[in-house]
Amino acid sequence: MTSVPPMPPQANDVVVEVKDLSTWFDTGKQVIKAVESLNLTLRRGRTHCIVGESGSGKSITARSILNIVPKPGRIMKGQVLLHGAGTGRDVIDLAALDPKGRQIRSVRGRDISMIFQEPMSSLSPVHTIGQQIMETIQLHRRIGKKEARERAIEVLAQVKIPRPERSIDAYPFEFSGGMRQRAMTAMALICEPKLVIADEPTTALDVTTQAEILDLMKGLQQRHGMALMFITHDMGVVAEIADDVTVMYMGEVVEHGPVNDIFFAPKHPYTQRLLASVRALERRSHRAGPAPKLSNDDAILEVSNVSMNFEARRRFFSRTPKEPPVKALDDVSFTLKRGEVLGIVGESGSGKTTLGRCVLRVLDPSSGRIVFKGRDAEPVDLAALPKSAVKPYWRKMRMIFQDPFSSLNPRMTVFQVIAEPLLNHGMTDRRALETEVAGLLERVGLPREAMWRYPHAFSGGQRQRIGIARTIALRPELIVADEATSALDVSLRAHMLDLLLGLCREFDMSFIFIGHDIGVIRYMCDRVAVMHRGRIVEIGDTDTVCDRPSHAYTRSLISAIPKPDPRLRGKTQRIRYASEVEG
Amino acid sequence: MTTSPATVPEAETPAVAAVAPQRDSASQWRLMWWQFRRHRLAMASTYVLVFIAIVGIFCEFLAPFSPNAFTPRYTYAPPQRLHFFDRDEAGSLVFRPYVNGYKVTIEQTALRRVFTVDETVKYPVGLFVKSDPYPMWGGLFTLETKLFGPVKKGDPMFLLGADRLGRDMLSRITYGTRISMSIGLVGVALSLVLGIILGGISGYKGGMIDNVIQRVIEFILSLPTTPLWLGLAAAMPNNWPPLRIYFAITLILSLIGWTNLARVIRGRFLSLRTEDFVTAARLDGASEPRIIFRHMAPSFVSHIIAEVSLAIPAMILAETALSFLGLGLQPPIVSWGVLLQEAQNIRSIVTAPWLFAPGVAVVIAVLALNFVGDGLRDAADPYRQ
Amino acid sequence: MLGFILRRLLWMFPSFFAVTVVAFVIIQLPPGDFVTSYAADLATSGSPADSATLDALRLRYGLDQPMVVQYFTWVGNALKGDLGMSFEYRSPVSDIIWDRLGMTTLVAFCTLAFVWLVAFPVGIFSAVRQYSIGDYVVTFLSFLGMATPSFLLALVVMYLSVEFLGYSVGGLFSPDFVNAPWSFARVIDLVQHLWIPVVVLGVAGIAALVRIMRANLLDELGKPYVETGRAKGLPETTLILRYPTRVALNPFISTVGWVLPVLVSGDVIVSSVLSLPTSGPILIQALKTQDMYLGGALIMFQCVLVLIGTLLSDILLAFVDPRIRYDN
Amino acid sequence: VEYKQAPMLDELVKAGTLPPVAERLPKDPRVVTPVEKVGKYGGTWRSGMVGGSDRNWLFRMAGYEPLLAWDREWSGKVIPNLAAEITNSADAKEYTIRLRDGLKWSDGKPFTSDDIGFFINDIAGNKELLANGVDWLMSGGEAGKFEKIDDKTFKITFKEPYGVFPQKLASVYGVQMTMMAKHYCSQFQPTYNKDGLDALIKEAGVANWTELFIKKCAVDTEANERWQNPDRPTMEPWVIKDPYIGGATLVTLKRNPYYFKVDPEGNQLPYIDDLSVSVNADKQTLVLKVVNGEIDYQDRHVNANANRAVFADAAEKAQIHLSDGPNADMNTTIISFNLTHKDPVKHEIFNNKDFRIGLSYAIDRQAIIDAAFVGQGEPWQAAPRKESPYYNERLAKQYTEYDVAKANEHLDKAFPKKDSEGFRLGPDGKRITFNIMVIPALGDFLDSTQLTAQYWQAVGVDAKVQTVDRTLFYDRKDANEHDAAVFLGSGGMGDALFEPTFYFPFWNETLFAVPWGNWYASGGKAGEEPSAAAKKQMDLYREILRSADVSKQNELMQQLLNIAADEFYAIGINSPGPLFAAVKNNLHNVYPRPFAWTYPSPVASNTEQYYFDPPR
Ligand SMILES: Nc1ncnc2c1ncn2[C@@H]1O[C@H](COP(=O)(O)OP(=O)(O)OP(=O)(O)O)[C@@H](O)[C@H]1O
Ligand SMILES: Nc1ncnc2c1ncn2[C@@H]1O[C@H](COP(=O)(O)OP(=O)(O)OP(=O)(O)O)[C@@H](O)[C@H]1O
Ligand SMILES: [Mg+2]
Ligand SMILES: [Mg+2]
Repeated sequence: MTSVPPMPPQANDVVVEVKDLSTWFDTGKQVIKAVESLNLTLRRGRTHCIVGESGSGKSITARSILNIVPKPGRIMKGQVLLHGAGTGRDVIDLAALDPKGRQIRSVRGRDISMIFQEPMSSLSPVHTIGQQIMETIQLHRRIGKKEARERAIEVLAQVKIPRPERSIDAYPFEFSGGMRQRAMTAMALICEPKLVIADEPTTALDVTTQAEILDLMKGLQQRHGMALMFITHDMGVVAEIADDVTVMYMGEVVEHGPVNDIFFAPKHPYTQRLLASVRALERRSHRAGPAPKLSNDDAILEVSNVSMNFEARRRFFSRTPKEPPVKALDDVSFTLKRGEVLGIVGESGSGKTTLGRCVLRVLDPSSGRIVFKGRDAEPVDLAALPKSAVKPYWRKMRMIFQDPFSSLNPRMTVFQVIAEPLLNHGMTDRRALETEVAGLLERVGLPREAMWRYPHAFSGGQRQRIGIARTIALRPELIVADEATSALDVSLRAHMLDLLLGLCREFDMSFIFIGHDIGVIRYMCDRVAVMHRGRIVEIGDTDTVCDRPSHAYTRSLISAIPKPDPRLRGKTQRIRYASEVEG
Repeated sequence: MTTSPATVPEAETPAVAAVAPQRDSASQWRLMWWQFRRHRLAMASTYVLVFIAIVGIFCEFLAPFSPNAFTPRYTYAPPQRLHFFDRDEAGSLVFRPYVNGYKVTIEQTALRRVFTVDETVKYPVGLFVKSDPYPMWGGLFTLETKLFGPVKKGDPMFLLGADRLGRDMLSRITYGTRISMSIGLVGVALSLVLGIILGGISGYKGGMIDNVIQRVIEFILSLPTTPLWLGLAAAMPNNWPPLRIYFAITLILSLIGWTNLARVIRGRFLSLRTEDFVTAARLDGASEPRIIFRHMAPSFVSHIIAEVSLAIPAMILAETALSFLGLGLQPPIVSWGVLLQEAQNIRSIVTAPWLFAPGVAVVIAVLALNFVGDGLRDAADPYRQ
Repeated sequence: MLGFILRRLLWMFPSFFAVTVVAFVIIQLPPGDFVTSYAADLATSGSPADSATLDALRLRYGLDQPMVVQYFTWVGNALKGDLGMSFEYRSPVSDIIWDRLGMTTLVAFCTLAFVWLVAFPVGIFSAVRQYSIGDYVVTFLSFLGMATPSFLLALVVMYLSVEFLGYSVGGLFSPDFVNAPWSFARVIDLVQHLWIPVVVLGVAGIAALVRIMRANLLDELGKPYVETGRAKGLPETTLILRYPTRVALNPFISTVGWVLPVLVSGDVIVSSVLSLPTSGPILIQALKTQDMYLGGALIMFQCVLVLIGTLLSDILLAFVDPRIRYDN
Repeated sequence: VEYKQAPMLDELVKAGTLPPVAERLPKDPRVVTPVEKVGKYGGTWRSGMVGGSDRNWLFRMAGYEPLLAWDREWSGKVIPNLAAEITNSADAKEYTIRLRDGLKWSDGKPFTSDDIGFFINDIAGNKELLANGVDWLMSGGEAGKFEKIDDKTFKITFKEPYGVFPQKLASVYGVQMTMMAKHYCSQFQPTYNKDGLDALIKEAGVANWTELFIKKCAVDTEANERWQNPDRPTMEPWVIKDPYIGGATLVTLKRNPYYFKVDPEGNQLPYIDDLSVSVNADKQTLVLKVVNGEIDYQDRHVNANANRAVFADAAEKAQIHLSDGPNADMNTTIISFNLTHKDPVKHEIFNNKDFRIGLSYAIDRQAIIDAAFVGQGEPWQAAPRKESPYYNERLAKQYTEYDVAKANEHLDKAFPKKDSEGFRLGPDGKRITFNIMVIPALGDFLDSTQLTAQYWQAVGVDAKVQTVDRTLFYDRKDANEHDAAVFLGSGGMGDALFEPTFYFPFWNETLFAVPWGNWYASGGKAGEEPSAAAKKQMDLYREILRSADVSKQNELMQQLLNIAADEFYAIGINSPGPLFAAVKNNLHNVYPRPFAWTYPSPVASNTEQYYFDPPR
């Protein structure tokens, strides 16, 4: 682990300068000022972190820099100056260029590249990962196909995709959320651009992988003097890597400065609140209180010896022998008691989502038992039920999806999305539905009016909250929350967690809480299970697992957690888990 | 930090509200309507469609003559110009619509009537003119007034020309509207419903059901249409009245028509059913039809709309093709297809192009349907809201 | 995948059987039989035949036998490669159809190529430039093309080519080359004549394809992955061709298999009007005169084309859309 | 006389592959007087067919070489053709025929009495090949007996008198007798070729010898096979080169070097070298071909009145003119009520003569003529034309004026009661309603029928037009299931004698009483017994066929037609106007022939003397 001394700012170091940028969405009935009079300077070899509440315009800022604002958005005024572009080291104003013109195209991907926030939808579903990565480099470098492929495999390895030679020919839908995100990262880094804009690039990653990715970026920064604009909600990450920090709120910059100033002398109330939440998340939630006495016989869910394989996709007419199936789950067993919050952490691609989906029988496990005992009901083995018989249980068990965007029907308004489960379970009166939906939206911190908009018109965090609202609408007995708060800024995250916990206690709900943010797990969970390569390697009380981990993998995981304190940067010792790199 | 789980930090609410300002809680339909109204061509087309519908519904009243009334003197008469203003006795212009008469001579070797406009003869044209009594809506009641026509019963008026028997094209097209539009709409609606249901089930369920439905589709598709039409139409009981034959033909057309759609929809369903939002809908407890229709189908409405706006002319034309084969609709029933079929000979192409006016009607109807389709599509498209 | 193809191939047998039954039934559907139509033909040309002669004809053609017997004789012989005799032409069906089927395939392929070459670019243009003047023009023209019955168009095009180009009318060859052996000059002559049927047959197809392409593409254009491509710095054209177009093509691919048979059957009426030496005109003729072995063979051939076409498109679909799996 | 030949043959003669022209021609060739003048050799006659069984156009171009032929004017006289002379016994039972001397088939082999004998004995008399024999060769139910006198003379003897036999020989049917070259066709008959036949059957891929025979030699004059075998020797001016088989799109014929006719200057006919006939799938294509100047002579398929305007406009560019000839048809539209209807009520209604008369008066024929026939023709019932020797004014003109008052008077006499909508009620108290069955694909009579139905509606008779495919039409009328049916009236000139379809129940084409027609045709074995009046007519007709005396034939025919006038079987609309042919301006010697089938036009007006000047 190397610690990088921040480069001192120099005048000629400026890569991109954003001046007085305003991006508005004119929907015909109203004007949404997503970004307003924003100023930003990104320098060579420095990392600029952008934090801010969900929906404050971070992603739109990022897009504005590349001049790819989605319709009906428009850059209303301001400049995005790229320094040292081309041979003449000229300054060009990207905002003034024709968004489809040649000039800006040569900048995109080569000088400035971007990692999008939602990795699933940002990859073409019908092209292999390899094709999409290779394209970028072939586009900007004179390079042969074979060489490009080698390069792509190399980058995939760098972003810690296991077996890159094989994964390069996989399709996005065969990747786990974290793997997709890393593929996006690979795509952005392959050309070694001057500036990388990373929009929450580690939300779907476990801390160890996240650490690797951050290391990778730092390495590149050192070698090529790459500038990094890093949008994140994770103050730990900020503390870990940021040189400068900008805090956004409601489309405007409310505060910016070197990282230490922001952490230790926050001026704006939002920043102060943010840091307070970070500190709150260091501890166990006050609302969790002493864990209620849970007796073993009141288990709501008993999972025993569940395995799940994905058949390897066979190539067309390929003569190579059939590849072994991917063992996504390997003999997993655990018990969830009523009212308990079980955290599941683990490496990206270790089978967490798969486990969650198997529990709900969205996926069919290959073997094992999943016994669910509803309130006032006989226990049933979900794994043995025919597919059609599972449906009634979905009222009691619900799921928050990992990728909020793809789980929201793009053609339904938020109202329709949230009302859907209510409607299907007997609530038909429109007025009542409206009140109910409005109530739910308020609980997750969205205005009542949001219900008339379509999902695509929200920011990533807003969408995630819509997903949460839908899930809690029915007051289920069990919720599988798959990275439920990863896209939320810390202050909001704390609230969301409190909301979930409150519900947990109020209605005696149980949670399976999938995450990789140990802080969140610690805050939220009664017990934690650690997954690695489809197995549960360790399970126990949160405190025990976090403070005295027994399995080597768990230890490496805990050690990789970034501390939200810039002073500690580089001081903690990361432990590497040996089998992790075997690839 | 607040303690209630149901509330959110104070600062939060205004923030979001500011980014997403007030929007009145109009229903989604209203929103779509607003959106739709912005699409000017779609709005114009809606009026055109409404007009066509009115023509179809009130064709007896709107057509100046009976579609089968013939005037030997005016075979292949070209369209007359409608003059709105006339000079009265004092020589000043007054609003008094009229058409000029024709001088008719017969050309010997060519055996045709040659029409020259006779400026001196004026046949006044008026609104709500008297006519021979005619049955309205299949004899529900009898009327003796036409919306417009020559003021004096029996005067010639061929605004769109006359056909080979001296029948008024305008009246024939007007009557044809009813049959053609209904055959198109009914047929398309039928095949659409079949296509979505069966294609949806096939793609959504997969497995055995899919296999069976696919084989059935394959089978129906492999029946060559022309021979099948010939066979079925010829096998229709011979004593059926034309109207019953017409319904049977609609049915036949749509029973064949659904398969294409079903195949395409199945393809979309196959790729859609793994999407998270479909899984989410299932977890929400939505019933299968609801998932198919409410959640998945809208994702390819544009495809469906495109298909439908293509299917309607196809239906109208299929009926024409039937007429070409000597099957289809029979006189005295008049449809656009029948009219076009009658016009499809060299004689009409060379000497009587106005006989293709029904084709213009088809194009207008189809264009209007399409633009309305576009408008609907856009209105339903969340990315444009 | 091979297993899937094998399974699909097996499925084709029952389908084929059903198809032969239907082909047979279709020909039998209209009242009367070949002899009736022959009698009608004689009568209308002025020399009616008496009923004894007609009965003798029925006997000769085996039309007096029960339907089922006729069917099995037919299928049995067909499997042996004997497609039977054409009553009308009084010669073996196989002598009549092969040449024609060859020409049919040629015309169909050229039409297909033409349709795709025109429709895809135009469709893409129309989607990318949605609501531009160009889009409206394309839309209008497509619908004009679609709303014109193809046989009418055939007539008009033929008339215009006569009137303004002085072409010889109908067919695929000028009279000098019709019965000539193949030579370079004959190929040139063929090409000169081929464009009329190709254009006429293609117009409606193009129109439809343009509309569908436009609609499908519009759905894809807003997707985030398009933006990713843009962020990579892909030129707009490459971007659109490589990504959304690729996805928008899926529905086509799922139907590509039957474009051919549809063209073949669509050509029936047009080729009659244009007097092409394809299978269309003789199929109509055979159906009208109830020349059942000839008609049956043609229908059967067409059905088989569809069966093969569907198989092809299923395989293609699995090939181009990785999300569709056939293994489970 | 010194005979001359086409230049294209000179070389062959020089090379020795062809004997000199004098040896190829008979000693007494038939001398054909040209219509205009002696022509020039060369050129290709281009025309067109529609569909795969349009063989009768080939017949009409080049397929008429009977023993005796009609004269060009179709005055009813027959003139020697292949035969040089015919004599008959007084009782018209025995005919002696002498052939021209030295006739040769197109392959150079002689044409003799044996060929005629072969046809009469081995083909017409072969029950395996023709179970019912050949109708026109029979009298008194038995075929005539053939007796060879020498190579060029033979005798045919009938059981009963057969006065119209020479006319039959000259009609299209007579061609059958001169189609069979014994030296060629006998190899396909078991009688002559027992051993080699199986091999031939196998080679041809047919099932048995009859099929083989038909395939090779085409027993029927109207069979496709006649134009499918280039090897078959013929006596016709052109012989088939590219045959008219299934896939063909162009049929060609080339000159027959042994053709037996010359012009007055001794030039061997035909003048024109080749025929080139395209096979089209649609009539309109052919129309366009004419417009495009790709057709030298064509009447069939293109001579609808509607096309006149098109051709008139294209005349200059295409270098064509229209040549009008009288139409032998007597009516465009004959509506026959089924007088033998199975339903007793309809039977009663249709048999009510007042009903039929009333309906006839109700039609404004002139208006229909103006609208549907561009003013061509004259109001006419089902009756022979004015030009016909059998013209009968009463039958032709009765009840043809448009008089609604008279119509109602007659209808009131028949069925006075009406319902609330003004429609007349039948004897059962129900509205009189019936379908008029019509084949839309044929002729112009769909329009005229439709207009007629409109007039009938106007006098309170609920008539509906029902268009049906022609097979269905035949199916139904053969099953006697129609109410009323429409057809055109052929046989309006001299041929009225052979085709009295609408004058009395002659056969199953007599749409007003199919079962009666069957009764007559089968000699009382099938069908239904007709009315007394019809029986009387049948007797008269039998009498006509026996008589060899033309004036007697005429007189008997008048009696028959008078009965038809009394009975008023069917309602006609109008006699058709002239028909035209589109003719290239450089094609000469075209005679404005009558259009008929019995007199196959234009070939019966000697197409072999058509010539091009200047040649194309
Ligand atoms: N297409 C659109 N139409 C209308 N409003 C939009 C659209 N896209 C984004 N917005 C609005 O713009 C604002 C800024 O969105 P942005 O995506 O930049 O937020 P963000 O800061 O990235 O939030 P998060 O951290 O949740 O991702 C949000 O309020 C969102 O509702
Ligand atoms: N549809 C699929 N086909 C094939 N393999 C799959 C499929 N879905 C998931 N996998 C594989 O299964 C393994 C587990 O995936 P899963 O989505 O459960 O991971 P995860 O623990 O949720 O990871 P992350 O934290 O990155 O979301 C991964 O290796 C992935 O590649
Ligand atoms: Mg964002
Ligand atoms: Mg996951």
